[in-house]
Amino acid sequence: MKALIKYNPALPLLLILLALMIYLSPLYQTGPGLMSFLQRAAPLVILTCGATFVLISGGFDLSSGSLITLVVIAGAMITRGDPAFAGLALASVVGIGLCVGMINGLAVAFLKVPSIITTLGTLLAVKGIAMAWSGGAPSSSLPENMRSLGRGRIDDVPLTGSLPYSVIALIASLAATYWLLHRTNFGRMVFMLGDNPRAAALAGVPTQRVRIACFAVSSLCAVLAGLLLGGYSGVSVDVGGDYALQAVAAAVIGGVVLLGGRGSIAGAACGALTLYAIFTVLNLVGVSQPVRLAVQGAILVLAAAMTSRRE
Amino acid sequence: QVANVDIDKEHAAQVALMSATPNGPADKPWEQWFDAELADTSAHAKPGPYRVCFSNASVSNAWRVTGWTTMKAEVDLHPNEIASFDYADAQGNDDKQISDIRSFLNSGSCDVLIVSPNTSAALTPVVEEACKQLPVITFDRSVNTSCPVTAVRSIGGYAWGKAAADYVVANVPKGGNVLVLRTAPGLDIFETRWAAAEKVFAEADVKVIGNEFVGGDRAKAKATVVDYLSRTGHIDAVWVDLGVVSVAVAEAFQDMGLPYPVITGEDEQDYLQAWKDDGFKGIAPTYPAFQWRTAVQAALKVLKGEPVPAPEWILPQPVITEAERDAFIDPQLPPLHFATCGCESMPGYPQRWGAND
Amino acid sequence: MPLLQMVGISKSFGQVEVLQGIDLTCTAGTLTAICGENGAGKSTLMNILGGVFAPSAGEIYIDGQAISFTHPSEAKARGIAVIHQELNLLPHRSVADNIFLGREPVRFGMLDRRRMNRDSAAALRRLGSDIDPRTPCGALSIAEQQLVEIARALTEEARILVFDEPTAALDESETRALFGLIGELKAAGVAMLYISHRMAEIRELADRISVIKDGRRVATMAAAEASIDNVIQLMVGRALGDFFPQPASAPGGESLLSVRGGGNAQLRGIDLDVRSGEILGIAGLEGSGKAALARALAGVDPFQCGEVEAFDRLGAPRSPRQAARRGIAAIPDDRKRDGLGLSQSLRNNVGLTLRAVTNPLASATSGGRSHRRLDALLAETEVRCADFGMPVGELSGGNQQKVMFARWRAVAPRVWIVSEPTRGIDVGARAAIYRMLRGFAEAGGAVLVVSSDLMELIGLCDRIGVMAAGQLVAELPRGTSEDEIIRHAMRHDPPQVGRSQGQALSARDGDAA
Amino acid sequence: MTAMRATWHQQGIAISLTTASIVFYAFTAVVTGQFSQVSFAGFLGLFERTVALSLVAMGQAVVIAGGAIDLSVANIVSVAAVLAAYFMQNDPGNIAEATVMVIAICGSVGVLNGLLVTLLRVSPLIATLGTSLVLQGILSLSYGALQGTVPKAFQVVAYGKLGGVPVSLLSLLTIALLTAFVLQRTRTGSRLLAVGGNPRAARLAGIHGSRVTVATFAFSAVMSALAGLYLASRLGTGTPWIGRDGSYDLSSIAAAVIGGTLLSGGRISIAGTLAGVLVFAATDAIFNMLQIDPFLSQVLRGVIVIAAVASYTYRSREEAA
Ligand SMILES: Nc1ncnc2c1ncn2[C@@H]1O[C@H](COP(=O)(O)OP(=O)(O)OP(=O)(O)O)[C@@H](O)[C@H]1O
Ligand SMILES: Nc1ncnc2c1ncn2[C@@H]1O[C@H](COP(=O)(O)OP(=O)(O)OP(=O)(O)O)[C@@H](O)[C@H]1O
Ligand SMILES: O[C@@H]1[C@H](O)[C@H](O)CO[C@H]1O
Ligand SMILES: [Mg+2]
Ligand SMILES: [Mg+2]
Repeated sequence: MKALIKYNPALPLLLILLALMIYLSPLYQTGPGLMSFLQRAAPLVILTCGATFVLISGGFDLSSGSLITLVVIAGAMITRGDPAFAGLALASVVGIGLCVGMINGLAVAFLKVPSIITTLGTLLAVKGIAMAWSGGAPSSSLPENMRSLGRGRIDDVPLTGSLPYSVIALIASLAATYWLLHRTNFGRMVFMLGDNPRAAALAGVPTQRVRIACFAVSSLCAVLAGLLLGGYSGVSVDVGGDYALQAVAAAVIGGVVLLGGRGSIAGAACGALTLYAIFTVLNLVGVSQPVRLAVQGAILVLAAAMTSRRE
Repeated sequence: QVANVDIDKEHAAQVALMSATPNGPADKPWEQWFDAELADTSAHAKPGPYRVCFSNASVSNAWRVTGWTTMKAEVDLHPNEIASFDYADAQGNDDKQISDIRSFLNSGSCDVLIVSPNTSAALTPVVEEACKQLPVITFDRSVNTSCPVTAVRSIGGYAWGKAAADYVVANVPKGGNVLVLRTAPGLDIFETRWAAAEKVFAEADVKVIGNEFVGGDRAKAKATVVDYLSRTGHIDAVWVDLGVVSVAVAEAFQDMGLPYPVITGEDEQDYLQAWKDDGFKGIAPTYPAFQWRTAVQAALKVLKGEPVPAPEWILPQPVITEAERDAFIDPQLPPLHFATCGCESMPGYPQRWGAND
Repeated sequence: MPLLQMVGISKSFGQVEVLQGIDLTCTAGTLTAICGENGAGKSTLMNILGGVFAPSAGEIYIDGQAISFTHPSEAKARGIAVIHQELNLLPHRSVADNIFLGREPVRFGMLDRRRMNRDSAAALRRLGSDIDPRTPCGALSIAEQQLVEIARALTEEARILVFDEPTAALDESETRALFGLIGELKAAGVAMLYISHRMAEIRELADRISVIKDGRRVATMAAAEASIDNVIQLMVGRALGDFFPQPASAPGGESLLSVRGGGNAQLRGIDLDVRSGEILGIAGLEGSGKAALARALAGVDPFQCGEVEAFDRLGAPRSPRQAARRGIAAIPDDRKRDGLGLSQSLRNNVGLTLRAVTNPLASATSGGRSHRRLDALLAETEVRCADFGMPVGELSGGNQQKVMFARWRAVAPRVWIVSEPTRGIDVGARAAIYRMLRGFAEAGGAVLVVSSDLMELIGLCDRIGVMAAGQLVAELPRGTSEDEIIRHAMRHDPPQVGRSQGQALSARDGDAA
Repeated sequence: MTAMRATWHQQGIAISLTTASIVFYAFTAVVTGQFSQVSFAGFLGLFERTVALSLVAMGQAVVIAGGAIDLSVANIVSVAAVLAAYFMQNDPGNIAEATVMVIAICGSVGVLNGLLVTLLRVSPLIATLGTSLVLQGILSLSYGALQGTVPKAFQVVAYGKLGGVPVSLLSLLTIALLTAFVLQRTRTGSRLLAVGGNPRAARLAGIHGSRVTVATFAFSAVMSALAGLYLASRLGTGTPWIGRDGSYDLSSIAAAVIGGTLLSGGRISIAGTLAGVLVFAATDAIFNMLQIDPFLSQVLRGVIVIAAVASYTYRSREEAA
């Protein structure tokens, strides 16, 4: 148990919550039920994995929630509901995500604006662009083919019964971010950058490029999260909201250290699943909204305290 | 403000109005009103053209977008009467709206002030201040003072909530499970809707299995429905206080391969369309966006010294049932367009409201 | 009765026992030197005395009275002042603010700034320094910051004063001023504890010497009876052979790095060749520009004018990254601040430069091969530790420095720019580092060593360049005496104009940060 | 001359931000022909836009200078406003007691924040996010449970004038001067900056860092409480979302940092913080005058936040993260 906590502080908590979910609801005793849990948690988990790059490099990305909103709106505005334009829309939102990530990264790396401030600025700007583009309410919906990523699934899968596309996207992005952070030279540079940027620069690390890349990864994950969320529930201007802070909280629960240098994708993913499981269990138990918020706050603080105790 | 009025009396009054016949032209519901005094406004009369100022709470949801577009179109209908139309958007912030209004007052460039208050109580002091300088019209939400020349609104939240709740009660089996999805606590417009529905549900033999705030977020709404399905296994009806989330509710059932329950909504195109296509049982009480037109018309009447219904200009509030539904559907219009905009005959319709050409 | 007695002090961090039953006494008016290898536990012991850590076991007595501290403020209240090994200053606050931090004089509830400035200036003058007490500390050089730390301890008027490697960053004249002061304090009856890796200092200052090895006290003796060789033997556990390696057999070969008329904001007219097979030393007083020269060659603050040629390729490296790609290694003088990611593993630190110059998307592990290669490098560089996966911050200073060398060895550089290679490093590790530097040269590399430690330059280098006022003012052959070097270094007046400009610049940097 | 340079060195950011805001504001008013906006009353209106955020931002600046960050300020503002109205219940006799209660309750929330950070060693961002969620829970109860209005007499705080100048502005200035004085001229101030600038150095200098940290959170909470009281007075009541809708959390951080307070701690400028808030108020007013689409104005505001900070960070040699 101790070793487990050391390896991943969120894991025990997650297991307890999953057990509670399974105990409380007949749905989660089935394969498809659990798959639907993963489907709904996927956007937060993916976003958290992306945010982890920025967090480990020592920064914050508060703009990802707004970017989710912009992605959903852009998807609707570009396609105007026509499936034929889905490819164009997909390419565009990836482009938009890269742009936002680059702007965040450039402002932090070259203008030396602290990332909290930079991404607060882009949070406002990106949300503003989404709203201005749609005029406050998007004039069309997302075409079915774009929605299928967040909504569709493969049926008759052995073991789990069904396999939502979201879950496939989740696994793919976990694998990709894990590889990038823990298996490549780039990943090692990210850790060093968060630990001691000066030392990294003097050792030949292209710190500015690495930093920009971290923001780009975070933004691309936000784009994917946006596609999944938009696909799951359709276009709306309220989607996205407080996702950025939730991702930070999830990462911290998963043992990522704010201000950089330490953390892991496995931890971040567990942290995000834990956070989402907390939401789900509180729903299942049926506590009222005020109590639920309070419990969320308390668990967040306790989980973070547990993590810091570890050191 | 729900707490400051006699709820039962207000409730009864609204219910009575729903079956009453309004005054004014039946084909222009935005010009109609229910039995109120027509107030003399000659004291405010002055020669045109007029400088109209509008302090808006926000354009934070689709209903307000439809309304705001309609309002601008209405302004364009009066090129000779309106010299200028100054606009300030408080972005949902009471404190900013107070500053915005004071800045209008200070500018001296307004002949009349239209206010769509963000929070009733909070805007009361500054509206009182404004009333001392110029005629004020409020619409949508109101303020807790009678100083504005008139407060434009439709019949009200109680009637809205009751209409949908009555339909739910009539269409679910005895002891059926009802899930309630709400937007946010503390906004009178939503609180009244729920207050009425709560009463209806309490008196009928249905079980409210949950009462959740989803903040107008479809993803949250959909996930909440799935959570409730997994908890209770069966839902007979979902009552919402805001129509934007209704389609997400329907999708939740669709995705889980379950039969649709009764799903209430509003007069948004996508809800009406889904209701038609998916064939669930539904109802769309409306909170007509055409009141944004009425506010401008009221302002002009006041400045011209023409009588207006006062202290409240109560507009009709149709409830769309399955029988009337298809007449409100126009696939050209954007999914989040509100059908009761009263804008069909305005110039630029439907492109100006975002229709695909 | 001794003023201070520490009895049976033990301390462990988690599982690691750092101190085991240490006894130490100190009498008023005497100086006790504490010797030991890097990581022996010297600073930990002093931190316990200063109230920074609570001991796991043991007692402290002052005037025979048992005391225990839970916070440094309590130690201060008992008249204990510690000059810590690491600088602990607030970069944005003035020298005076730093000196009086936590015990500011007040008048009518307001800070008495005038008195703070006056007293700070006075304390600094006693150390032979004329730093303006209103300067923000971030604008000072490391040596000046060290003087501020010492001045702070002095103004505390403590009865027990601890010096933890106070001279590591100081130059000759500053060190002399400090030693003069220590004499005065002795006369005034202050009890002092003094930690240094410089044996000459110990011999000069100490009344008694305590040697700590692996967290245990192995000996305490009167300084008069101790021989340095004996102390070293006790510290290291074996006799050291020749401290400095043999010089180059043949004088330098082809020039691997050559500068003609190099200059920038801090340097003027630098003409320099670093040749294959030789170790070139650079000496100079504080502010002479010797560190600036190292930064320029390493591409950190590159030359703005002049011609630089490295490996027959024209042009100076414009950034550390370019330098790294061109085979120029740079070991910074402050390894904690500029060199290491302290919470990263040894392997991560060692692999850093190699990774930085190869494809970022390439595998960092290549199926374990990369690990084996890094481990081999660490072993070759004689890094001693429990596990190459542990955080580098848990290593002793000497081992951390070896990690820096291992990092650069991974990219097989031809030119080494090494700043203060043995600052704060014990005698054993020091000898190993000297051997390593000589080894680089013998393998055909060109090594440039910038150091404030003249003995080190004289013992190690084949040639010594002397900097003053941003210029290279002399080039002296092997065998030059200390006096000769100092004579050249002092020949030019300190660069007053350049200095104040430099300060203004860095003050602005500090602001913007 | 040197005095001028020293002032510029210390307050350069504050001076340039204030000048820029006022010049742009006046320029826009004149160009758009809205001359009344550059009258005495017009400027007072502009400055009144800053009161609530200035209070919160000063508290935030102190927390930031102390090396932490406070995300709970917005909900504390709401709690204060709601409680003020609830305790006063439209009775002038309750004003004093209610004010004290509100400040005490919010102050204890601040102390709680501080204890979570120091005792449980939770990162400030997470700790205050946590308390913020708890407060939000309480606030969503408050709509039904904690209703009330403030008496007319209390509205003097927001609407009263003294010699033609709003009482609120005078109080704000007094509080700002006091805060700046304490920060610059007392031991308290120097301890705060020490803990924020280098906690280890502060501890070694004998300073009890935890006490300082707890105090900064308490101060920030009290400033948010004052903002809540002011808003209750201005709105005549307390609404549960007034703090969140005003986005006081992120705005206060932005204002403090724009004004030259160091995000990593150790340096603060109260004048700069007020100037940072003025930038926001002026942009609001300017966008209104120019009738810029509110969504577009949000985009511009985002750009201004980044540009304002970049205008002095871009020369820095230190890496930002
Ligand atoms: N806070 C800490 N946590 C864990 N280990 C520590 C801590 N501080 C010191 N150590 C370990 O304790 C041992 C003794 O360290 P200390 O700093 O006392 O050595 P030292 O004798 O002063 O060495 P040096 O000559 O390099 O200054 C080292 O192995 C060090 O890694
Ligand atoms: N980043 C900088 N920007 C501007 N001027 C600087 C900077 N760093 C140092 N200086 C100034 O340049 C001159 C040379 O500084 P440098 O650090 O090279 O001195 P040094 O004697 O070589 O140092 P050391 O004590 O490390 O041996 C000094 O006057 C110093 O104040
Ligand atoms: O006041 C309006 C209406 O109630 C609408 O139904 C939804 O949005 C609110 O802002
Ligand atoms: Mg030491
Ligand atoms: Mg130097």
